Amino acid sequence: STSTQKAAESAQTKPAAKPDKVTIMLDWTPNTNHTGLYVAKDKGYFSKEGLDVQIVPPSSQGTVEQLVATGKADFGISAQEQVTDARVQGLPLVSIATILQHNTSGFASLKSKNIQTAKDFEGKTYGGWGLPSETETIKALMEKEHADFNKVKIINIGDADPIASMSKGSIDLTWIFYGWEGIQAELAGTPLNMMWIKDINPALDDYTPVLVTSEKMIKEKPDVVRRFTQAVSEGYQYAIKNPDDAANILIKNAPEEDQKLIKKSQAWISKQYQADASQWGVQKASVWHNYAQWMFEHKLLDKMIDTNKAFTNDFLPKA
Amino acid sequence: MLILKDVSLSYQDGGKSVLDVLKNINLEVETGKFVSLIGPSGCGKSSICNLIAGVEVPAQGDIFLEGRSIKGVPGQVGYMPQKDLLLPWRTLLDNVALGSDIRREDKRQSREKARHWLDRFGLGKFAEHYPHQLSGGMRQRGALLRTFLFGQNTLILDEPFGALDALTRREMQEWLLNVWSQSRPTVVFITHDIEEAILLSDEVVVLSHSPARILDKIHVPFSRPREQDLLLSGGAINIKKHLLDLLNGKRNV
Amino acid sequence: MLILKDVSLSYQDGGKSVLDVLKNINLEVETGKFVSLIGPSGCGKSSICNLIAGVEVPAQGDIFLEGRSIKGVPGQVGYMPQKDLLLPWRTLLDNVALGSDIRREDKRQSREKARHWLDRFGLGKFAEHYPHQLSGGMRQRGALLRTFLFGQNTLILDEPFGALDALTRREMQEWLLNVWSQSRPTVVFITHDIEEAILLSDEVVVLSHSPARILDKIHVPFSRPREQDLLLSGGAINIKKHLLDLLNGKRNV
Amino acid sequence: MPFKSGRFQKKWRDSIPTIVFLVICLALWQIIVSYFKLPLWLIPSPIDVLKAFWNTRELLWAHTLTTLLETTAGFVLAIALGLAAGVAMVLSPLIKRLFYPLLIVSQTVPLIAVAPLLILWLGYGLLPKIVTVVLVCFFPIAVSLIEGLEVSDDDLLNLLKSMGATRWQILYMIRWPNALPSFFAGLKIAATYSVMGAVIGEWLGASSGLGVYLTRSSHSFRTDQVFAAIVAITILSLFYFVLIAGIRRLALPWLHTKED
Amino acid sequence: MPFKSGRFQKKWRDSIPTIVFLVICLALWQIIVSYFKLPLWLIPSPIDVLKAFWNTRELLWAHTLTTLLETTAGFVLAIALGLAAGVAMVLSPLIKRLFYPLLIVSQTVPLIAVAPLLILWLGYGLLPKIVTVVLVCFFPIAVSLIEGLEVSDDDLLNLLKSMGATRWQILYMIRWPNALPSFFAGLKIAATYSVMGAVIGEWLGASSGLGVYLTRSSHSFRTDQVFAAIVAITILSLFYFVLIAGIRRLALPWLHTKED
Ligand SMILES: Nc1ncnc2c1ncn2[C@@H]1O[C@H](COP(=O)(O)OP(=O)(O)OP(=O)(O)O)[C@@H](O)[C@H]1O
Ligand SMILES: Nc1ncnc2c1ncn2[C@@H]1O[C@H](COP(=O)(O)OP(=O)(O)OP(=O)(O)O)[C@@H](O)[C@H]1O
Ligand SMILES: Cc1ncc(C[n+]2csc(CCO)c2C)c(N)n1
Ligand SMILES: [Mg+2]
Ligand SMILES: [Mg+2]
Repeated sequence: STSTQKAAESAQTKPAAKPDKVTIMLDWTPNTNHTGLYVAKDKGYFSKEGLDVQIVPPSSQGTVEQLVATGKADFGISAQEQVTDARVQGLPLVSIATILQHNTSGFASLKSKNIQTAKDFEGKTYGGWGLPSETETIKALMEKEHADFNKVKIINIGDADPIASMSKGSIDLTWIFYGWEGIQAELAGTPLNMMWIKDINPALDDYTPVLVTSEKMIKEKPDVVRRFTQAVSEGYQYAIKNPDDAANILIKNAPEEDQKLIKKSQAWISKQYQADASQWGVQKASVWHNYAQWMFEHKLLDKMIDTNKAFTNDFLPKA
Repeated sequence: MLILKDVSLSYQDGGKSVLDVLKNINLEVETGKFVSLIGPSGCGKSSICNLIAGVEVPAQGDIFLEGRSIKGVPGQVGYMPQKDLLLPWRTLLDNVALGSDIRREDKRQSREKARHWLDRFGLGKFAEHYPHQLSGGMRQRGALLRTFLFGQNTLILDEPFGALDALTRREMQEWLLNVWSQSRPTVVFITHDIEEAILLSDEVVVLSHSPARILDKIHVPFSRPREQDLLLSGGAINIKKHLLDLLNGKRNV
Repeated sequence: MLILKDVSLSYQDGGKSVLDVLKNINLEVETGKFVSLIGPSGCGKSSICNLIAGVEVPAQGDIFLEGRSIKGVPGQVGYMPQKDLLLPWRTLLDNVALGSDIRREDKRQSREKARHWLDRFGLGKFAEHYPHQLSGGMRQRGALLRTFLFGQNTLILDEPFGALDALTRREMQEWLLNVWSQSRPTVVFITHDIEEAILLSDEVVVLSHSPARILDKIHVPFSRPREQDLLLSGGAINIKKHLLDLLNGKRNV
Repeated sequence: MPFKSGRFQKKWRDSIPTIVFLVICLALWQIIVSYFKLPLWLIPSPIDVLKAFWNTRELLWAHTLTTLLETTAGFVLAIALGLAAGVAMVLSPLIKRLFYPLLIVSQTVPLIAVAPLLILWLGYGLLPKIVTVVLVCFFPIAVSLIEGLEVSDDDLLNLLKSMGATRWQILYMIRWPNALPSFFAGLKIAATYSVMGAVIGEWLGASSGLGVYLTRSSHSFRTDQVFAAIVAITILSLFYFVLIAGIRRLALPWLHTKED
Repeated sequence: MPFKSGRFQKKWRDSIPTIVFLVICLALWQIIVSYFKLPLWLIPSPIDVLKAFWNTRELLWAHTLTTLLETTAGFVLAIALGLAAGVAMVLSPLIKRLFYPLLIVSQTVPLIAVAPLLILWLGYGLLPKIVTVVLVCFFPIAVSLIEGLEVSDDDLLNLLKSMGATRWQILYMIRWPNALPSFFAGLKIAATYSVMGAVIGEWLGASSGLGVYLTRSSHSFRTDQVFAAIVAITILSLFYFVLIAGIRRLALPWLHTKED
């Protein structure tokens, strides 16, 4: 069982004199995007690496990027869009691993609305999260199909339940993570039309969410970053192999949440973590570059950034 | 006819014991008569006024006005409390016209009337002042005028002239006698000034120390209209002496 | 020696015109003397008290106590205002001991002293009552006791006996004469009762209608200790007549 | 006239220390930010904020108008409801017993918890924002009013009763003027919160308004714009606050003849 | 003793209509939800909420303890600060002129806007939650207190002045007791908001507390649990409210000898 396993593992490694305390701030409420982290904590992967990790959920989407940039949190979960935006504004953020190899998000709408292409967005109400990347993406998409962006009503829906908002008819479409909101819609028996981001344009198949830290961490405590990434990687690999068990660990750590949802979501998402990649977490320079380039071309970025500074694969375990 | 029948009143004394204030008070005031109440401080005079005004309810007994019980029924008599109680947010003029406002009478008319009377009371200049800008005697006159303009057939006046100097007091007494003789309301009048009681009343009721009982009721036989000189007459001096003795506890009844 | 020198006071009359209340008042009160002020209602007696007590500042002139200017300096004299002004959140006992609290004296001791005096004033039973549970006369006696226990060498008493019946009033007068003759404070005493003024004072100061001027200062020559009977003497009756005439405006000075 | 301008001058003179103090604070802030070269995204300097304010002035103005509309509507509604509730509860003890607990309970519900539900029920129009403003403002108004209406001088109440005044007359002749200071204290609290209420409402779901400007700026790491938004919100709130203070002066003349 | 139990019984009898009313409301809610078969995500029925409450009772209790701790610490701190600010401002007009405007301005800043800054400065321990509680509670307390301290009977103030009382003595002998009713009105408002403040603080970033329970439930679409959380928050707030009301009774004996 877990306890004997733990004992065995800690016997193997050197008795860490004093574990390094690190914190990681999530991007949202704990969900199956984060399973690996909880597995790593629960299974003792962190302590094996001599780390004492505190996982801090922000309860709502917020300000991870600033916190990581200032060093208030050592690590964080963010997304490529935000990291790109943040770096444009000068935040010294670096992505050290991608949790999902492909973008599992997309524009969702009720089947009954029959929204198939960006052209259909005209006259509709979009409920978003208040991110600049959303409006920009939608704008770019629609311009490509010669649709009039001004005919879309953009609304911030903040913390409201997007699926319920659509069922109620307050909004027509929204941007969801299929692994969470999409699965919920399945469970609720609400058939959705998904316009996957990655299908719209290969350049948009960006990494989301990603594991980030600050340039300062990398410079001053590369060892901690390495050990951390190591353990997280192990955690996600466990989750890939044992979706059911991993789901239970998440449930244990977020007992307030819907178990059925977590189970079903985990079963779906475990297959997506590594997907077609050689290794969990690796990021391709092209993905980073293409996305930024596309944004810049559509005048969504003020200036082009050196995307190679925005991410690194250096801390992933050597295969 | 105003009748207090076997009226008793007591207060919960800070939650501990019971404080008897009035015990079996029986009092009859004929309609149109002027009756003064005198008695030692704290004996329960103001309490009697509160009972008649209907803002307090006796523990026992009943109160009748013209045959109807007015126990606990406010609004039947004109009442001038011992504290002047002008409303701090109303000017003197508006305070004096309060009764008309309560009766929803025409504002302009009531203000005109109030202003007329304020002039007569020598307060015309102060009509637009708020109470905190007035002297003690001015406030008291304002309160009296308010009660008078409220215009009931029964008036309960609790020490209306306490804060007035001798001269103003005499003027006010004369004014009161004058308006009283014109419309003949029933008046229950509280005073500490025995001469005042004699000068104004048809009857003076003397109350004992707390719990108050009625020590004596003295008929004042002088004919009206009365002048201040009356107080120098032998009859008045006799009554005065009798009252003083009663208050001093020298005379038993 | 308490000296008011050329003191004037006026109020902004509701923002419109200026209301002159006092005009060039000159008054000297020798230390240890008992001086009464009388005058028509609203003439400015309370205003004079406020000035001496330091809670108001004269527009002109100055006020000296024992040679030092006390213009606008509160806390130099014991002051009993016309309204009783007991603190609603303090029991009678605590109200009476207010002065000791302000001077940060020992609580237990001051309460003992206050209780002793309340007993003497016939208020012992009401020590734990809040002001709204007391009669008008009781509150006034409480306020007087508070001023007295505050224990200053100069006392300003603004109508201290206005709400008392004849008997209690006489008792209080006797008490006042008694404590005064023991410690001989300087007293400025306001009253509407001319007899009271004659009985108690060394000097009676008569004020005119507003704006107040001093009409006359009358020396009261009777020896002390004085008894109530003194008022029946020819000298007293003369003084009384003189004062009445002054107030009635019949006599020019 | 000379009297009035005198008072005006006095007001000015009185506020000099405040202004000096504020200027010193701002200067200090500017110096610290410049000296330590703090990055813009962490904390902008006052000049950065001013620039952001100026650069986005048209946008900001458009958003401000939305918020102004929501706040005004909500505030007026909250006052009306607060008055109605206060008066009803003081006139009828039964109503008070039934609804006062509910009033309290309703306030303990955290806005951010019901906000998503509100949106779900009311949609994304103006309505939910006005409702949040009302929710935020109603309670301080109603509670202060009720407390004020209830603490009245017993003697005055008895006097009016003795004059046969109806409950309603006692209410508006005694309780109401007596409650005004407390009522205005409540209004001041409500005024300060009103704009915040609208911003929360917008943060829940909106397409325009200062809350939207705020979240968008925050999510694109434009801390200077975030501060500009905060400044705008503050100015707006102060506007309401000053308005209330002014009305208070007019509504309580008997206190002001004392204070002058 | 019989007197006390009599009052207790009276209290009970007085609250019967409230309880009946509440039960009717709940029943109506249940019936409407059942009758129209409203989906859980839109609005759960009271029974659903009760079930959610019961099923997660241990979890809820653990979270409640965290929130309780934060709220209590913050509330106590807010009272202390409110008192200090109120007293300082009444004693010194200069302090008032300098800080009162700032106090107002500080309140107009929407919490959700500064929240990120708060964490940035204070980390995500207990501290930022306590600070949000203080921010939410301090203002109503301070404003009510200041308003209460300032509106005092001029005659009483003059009396104490004439007795040579120091400013400080005038403060605690006259202004303070006179301000108590208003102060308690402020405390009541603060008490109702206190738990909400903690929940907002938790929403910024926390691993335990009712706010965490709330968002997790909301983000995993458990509307029944959202309502259970709201109920828990409400109960907690009412606890504070009742506490304050009780203390008020003890602190204002001169009003209660009147009311009884
Ligand atoms: N705050 C104020 N504002 C304006 N006028 C005032 C103010 N206080 C007093 N007055 C005016 O000053 C005059 C004198 O008042 P004061 O109280 O001194 O009279 P008084 O002699 O004590 O009268 P009384 O015997 O009736 O008590 C009055 O005309 C009064 O209206
Ligand atoms: N609310 C109350 N609670 C308790 N006791 C009270 C209350 N009101 C009055 N009393 C008591 O009732 C008694 C009578 O008071 P009342 O005011 O009737 O006296 P009074 O005859 O008018 O005296 P005065 O001449 O001094 O005005 C007093 O002993 C007083 O303490
Ligand atoms: C499970 C999960 N659900 C919703 C969000 C909120 N969110 C923030 S940005 C964005 C759009 C895609 O970038 C969405 C859906 C999240 N972070 N994780
Ligand atoms: Mg009386
Ligand atoms: Mg006077």
